[in-house]
Amino acid sequence: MPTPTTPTDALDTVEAALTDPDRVQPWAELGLKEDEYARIREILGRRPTSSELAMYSVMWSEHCSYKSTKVHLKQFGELAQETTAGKMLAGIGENAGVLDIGQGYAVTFKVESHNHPSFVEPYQGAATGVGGIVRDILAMGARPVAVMDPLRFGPLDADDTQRVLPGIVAGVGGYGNCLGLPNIGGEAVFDETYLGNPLVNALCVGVLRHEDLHLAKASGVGNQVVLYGARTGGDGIGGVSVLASETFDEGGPAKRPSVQVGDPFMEKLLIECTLELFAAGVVAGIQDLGGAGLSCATSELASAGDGGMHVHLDRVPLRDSTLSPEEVLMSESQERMMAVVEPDDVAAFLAICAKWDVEAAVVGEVTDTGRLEIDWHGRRVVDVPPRSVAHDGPTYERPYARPDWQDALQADVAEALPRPAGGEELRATLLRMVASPNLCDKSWITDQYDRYVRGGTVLAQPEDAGMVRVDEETGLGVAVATDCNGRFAKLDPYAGAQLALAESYRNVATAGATPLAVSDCLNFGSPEDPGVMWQFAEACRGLKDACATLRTPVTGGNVSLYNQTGDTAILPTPVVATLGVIEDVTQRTPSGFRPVADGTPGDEVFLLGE
Amino acid sequence: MARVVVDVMPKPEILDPQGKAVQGALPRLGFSGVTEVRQGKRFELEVEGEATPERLEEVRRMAEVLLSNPVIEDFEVHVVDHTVAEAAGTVTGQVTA
Amino acid sequence: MARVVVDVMPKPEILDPQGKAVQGALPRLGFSGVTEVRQGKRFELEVEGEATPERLEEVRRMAEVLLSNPVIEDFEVHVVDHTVAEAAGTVTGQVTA
Amino acid sequence: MKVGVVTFPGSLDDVDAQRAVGLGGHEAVALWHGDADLRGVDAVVLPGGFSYGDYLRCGAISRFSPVMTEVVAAAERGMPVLGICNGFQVLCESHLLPGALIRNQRQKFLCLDQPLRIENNRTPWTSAYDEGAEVTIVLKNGEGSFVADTETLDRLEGEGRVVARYLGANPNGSLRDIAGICNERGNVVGLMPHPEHSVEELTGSGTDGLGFFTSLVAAAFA
Ligand SMILES: Nc1ncnc2c1ncn2[C@@H]1O[C@H](COP(=O)(O)OP(=O)(O)O)[C@@H](O)[C@H]1O
Repeated sequence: MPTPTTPTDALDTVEAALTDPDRVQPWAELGLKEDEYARIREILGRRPTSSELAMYSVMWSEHCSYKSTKVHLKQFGELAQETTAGKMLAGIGENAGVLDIGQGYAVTFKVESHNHPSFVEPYQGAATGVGGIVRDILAMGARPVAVMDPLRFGPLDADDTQRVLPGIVAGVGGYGNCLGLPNIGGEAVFDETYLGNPLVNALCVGVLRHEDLHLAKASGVGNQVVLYGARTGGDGIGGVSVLASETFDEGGPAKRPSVQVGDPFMEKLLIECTLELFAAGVVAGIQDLGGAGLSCATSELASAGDGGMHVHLDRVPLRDSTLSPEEVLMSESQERMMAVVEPDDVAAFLAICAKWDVEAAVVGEVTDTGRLEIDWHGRRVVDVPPRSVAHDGPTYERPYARPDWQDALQADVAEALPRPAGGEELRATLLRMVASPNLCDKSWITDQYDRYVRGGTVLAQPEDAGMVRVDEETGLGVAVATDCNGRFAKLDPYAGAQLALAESYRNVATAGATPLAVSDCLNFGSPEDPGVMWQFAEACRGLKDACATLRTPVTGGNVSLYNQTGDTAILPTPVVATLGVIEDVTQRTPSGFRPVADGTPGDEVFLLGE
Repeated sequence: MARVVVDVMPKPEILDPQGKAVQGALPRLGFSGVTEVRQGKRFELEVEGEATPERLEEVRRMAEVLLSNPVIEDFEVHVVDHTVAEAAGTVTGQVTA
Repeated sequence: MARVVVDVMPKPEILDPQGKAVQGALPRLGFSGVTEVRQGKRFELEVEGEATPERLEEVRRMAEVLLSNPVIEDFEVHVVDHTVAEAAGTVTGQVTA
Repeated sequence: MKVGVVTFPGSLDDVDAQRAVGLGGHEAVALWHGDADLRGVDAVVLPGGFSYGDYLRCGAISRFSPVMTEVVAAAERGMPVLGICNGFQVLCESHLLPGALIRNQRQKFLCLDQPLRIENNRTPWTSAYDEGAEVTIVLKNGEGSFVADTETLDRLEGEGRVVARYLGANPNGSLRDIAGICNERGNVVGLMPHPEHSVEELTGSGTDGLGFFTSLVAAAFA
C-alpha cells in the first residue's frame, strides 16, 4: 500500500488561488476550451482551484452539459407536459420523467447509453450501464421493476464482434439478473458502422405511488448530506471527460484506471435500503451518483435546492486512501447515492443503512450561503455558485449542414435493386433474410436474461413490447418498446426518428396498451462534423413533430455523441422508447398466431392498412 | 510434462466485489485480523515437454490473450512441482518466490 | 503484516467446465501442447501481524470453512513474498514448492 | 399452514415465493436472514437469487446466517424445507443435502421453460404430483449443474432421492440430469428450477409449479 498523500502543502486551496493567481492550469488537458476557462475565471473572480477546475471540466463536458445539443433538445420542452392519462409528475430535467398511470400509481422510465465504456471493457461497461440507469429510476422514489437493452454491434462475423458481443450480453445479464430485474425486451442490430463503436443503451422502468415521488434537491438549512453505498475509489477518473466525450483514437493519458467494475450485489442492497429509507420517511432529497460522481451530485443537489451546501470531502469513505480531492470529486465509483436528511432523521437513516450492510457517512450539510463549499481536512478547496457548475455551462450553436452525399444516397432507391425472379430466387431471398443476424431469432441473447423474476412479467421476448403487471389486484400494467432503424435515419434523419417513434408506439399499442410518453437515447457521431450535427438536428425536429402529432411528451432521455471510428460516424441512431398503460393485463395481445389446438380454433388473420 | 500455473488477480486499483464479499463475511464467522482479501483465478496447466523458456513464453502469451483481461487484471506465470490437489488441505508454509 | 495465499482448485475427479472451456479455446487461438487445464480460485489475504503457525492455522480454517467447499474442492495455504500485481505480466519461472 | 420464506441479502425471488405460497393456499411469513427465529412456521422456503452476490460460491456465505442455524435444526427435526435454485445451493453448502452445484456446462446463465419429470412424489413438496408426471417449470441459473461423486449419485438413485429430472436436452450439464434431490428423510428438497415462477398462466410458463406449494396440505393430511 502506498502511503496516503493527504493534506500536503501542494493542496490547491481557495486561499492559494488568491495568493498565487497566475498559476498555469491544465484546462486544455481536461477538455476545456480557452473561452470556457476564461468564463470560469470570470464566474469566480479568480482562477479556479484544481478541485474547482476538475468539477467545471467534468460538468461542462459534452456528456454532462449537453452543450452541443441543448439548443435542439429544448424543443421537447415545448410539447404539452401531459399525457392522455394525466399531468406529468416530473419531466425533463429530473433524473427521469414520472407519469401518472391512474389508481394512485405513477411510473418512471428512461433510456441511457453506455457506449464507449462498453467498447473498452464489454462486460463491465454494459453491466455498469444497467447499474447507472437503475439508480436514476431509484432516485425518483420508484422501485425499479424491469430493464431493456437496445444494442448495436458490428457485423456478427467480425473478429471484434466476437469480443464485444458476448461480453456485453453477459454484462447486461450479469448485472440485471443479480439485481432481480426482469429483462423484458431490447434490440440486437448489426451494421458495419458499429464495429469500432458498439451501442449499449439501457432502459429501466420503475413504479411508485404518487406520494412517494422524490426529487433531487438539497433544501432546508441544517439538513444533513449523507453519502451511502460503495466506497469511493479511483474508478473512471477522467472517464467522463475523456472517455465519454472524445473519440478513442485521440487517446488520452489515464493515470487511474478508466474502467469501472460493477458490484450488482451492492446495488441490490442499495435498492432495498433506499426503498426502506423512503418508506421510513427519512429522505428529504436524493440524487444518484453517475457520470461526474460527487461533482455532479453535490452541484446538482445544491443548485436545485434553495441555498448552498457545505461538504467535508475528507469524510467520504475511500477505497483507495491515496486519492486526491480532485479525484474524489471526479471518481465514478458505482453503487453510490447521496441523500439530504433532516437532522432528527439521521440516526434512523443510518440504522436502516446498517440493517442492509450499506456503509453511510454524513459528509456535509445544507447552508444558506448560496455557495457550494467543499473542504479537505479543514481547508477550503471549492467555493462556487453551484448553478454555475450544474446548469450554466456553455451552450454551442454548432454549425450544421445537410451532407453533400445525402441526395445521392436518397436517389439510390431500393427499386433499382434486382428483384428475385421466380420461386427459387424468392426462396433463396427468404432464407437469406430469416438467417440474417438482424432478423433471426434472438433467443441466443435473451435466454441469458432472467425474464421471470418479480413474477410480474406479462410479455417479454419474443414479443413486440415488454409488459409488466403493476397491481396484482386490479391488473393495471405498463408496456414498453424500444425501436430505431438507423438505416432509415441515415436516409432521412427527420423521417427516421419519426419512424422509430412510430414503430415503438405501434409495438406498445398492438400489445394492448395505450401509449403515453416517450424517452429517447440519441446516439450520433461527432457534433463537430456539420453533417452529423445536421442529422442530430433533423432527428430532434422529426421526433418533436411526431410527438406533437401523437400527443406524447418526451419525458427525458440521453445523448451520446462522438460515436465514430476515425472519420466514420455510426448510423444516426435515435432510439425511441414508448411507454403505455394497460388497465388490465389479462387483456394483452401477444404477437404470433395461435394455431388450432385441442378443440380451440386457431386465430383468424386479418391484414390492416394498405 | 511440465506443470505451469497462471495466477490472475484483479488489478489493485480495480474494485473487487468478490474479495469484498469474502472480507465482509470473515468477521461474521469469527475470523479477525484479515485486513484485505482479493479474489482471483488460478489456472493449472499441464504442458507437453519441458518447461523451457520458449514454452513458458507461450504460456505467458496465453495468459495475456485468453486467461486474463489486461484491462482489469494482472497475471503471473510460474512452474510448480505439485498441484493443489496433491497438497490438499495443507499449509505449505514456505515463502514462494 | 503477512501476505497469505489460499489456492482453491476443483478436485481432480470433479468436472471442471471452466477449465474445459479454456482448454477447448486454446487450439482455436493457435496454442498447442496443453494437455490439461483446471481452473480454480486464488485468494490473496493480508493478515495482521506475523505469519506464525497459529495465524496460518487460522487461515487454514478459513479456507476449510468458507473459501473452499470440501465436497468439490481442494485447497492449499501458503505465504508469499509478492502479490501477482507486483509480478504483473512476468514468468517468475522458479519452481514453487 | 404457515410457510416461512427467508430473505438473505441478495435474495430475488423471495416475494415470488411468498406469492406462490399464498396461491398454494398457505400463509407466507417473511423470515430475515439476520434473525435466529423461525416465527413459528410449519415449513420453510429458501428462495432463489444471488445471495451475497454469489461471488464466492453460490450460497457459501448465506449458510452462516443466524436464521440458517434454526433452519438446519428444524430440518433435522423433520420440518419441510424447500430450497429453490440459490436455496438449493444454500442447502448443499449447509450439508443438509449432498453434492454441489457448479457452473453451467456452457458457462452461461440460462433462462428457459424447462420440461421435467417428477421422480419422487413422496416428499411434502411433491405429493400433489403423480409419480412420473411431466411438467414444465421455469429454469434460470448460471451455476445449476449438480455434481457429486459416483457413490453419492448411486445412493441418491438407489434411495429414490432424485426428486426431479430434466427431460430433453440437459440444460446445464447436471449429472444424471438431476434437477432436484431430497435428504434421507425426504423433508428437505432442493430444486434447481423455479416452481414459484410457474404458478400463474399470465406471468410464467403455465401453472405446473403450483403443485410444489399445494403439496404441503396433501402431505399434512397424508
Ligand atoms: N438485446 C436484447 N435484449 C432483450 N431482448 C431483446 C434483445 N434483442 C432482441 N430482443 C427481443 O427479441 C425479440 C425479437 O427481437 P427483434 O428481432 O428485434 O424483433 P422485431 O424485429 O419484431 O422488433 C423482441 O421481443 C425483442 O424485445
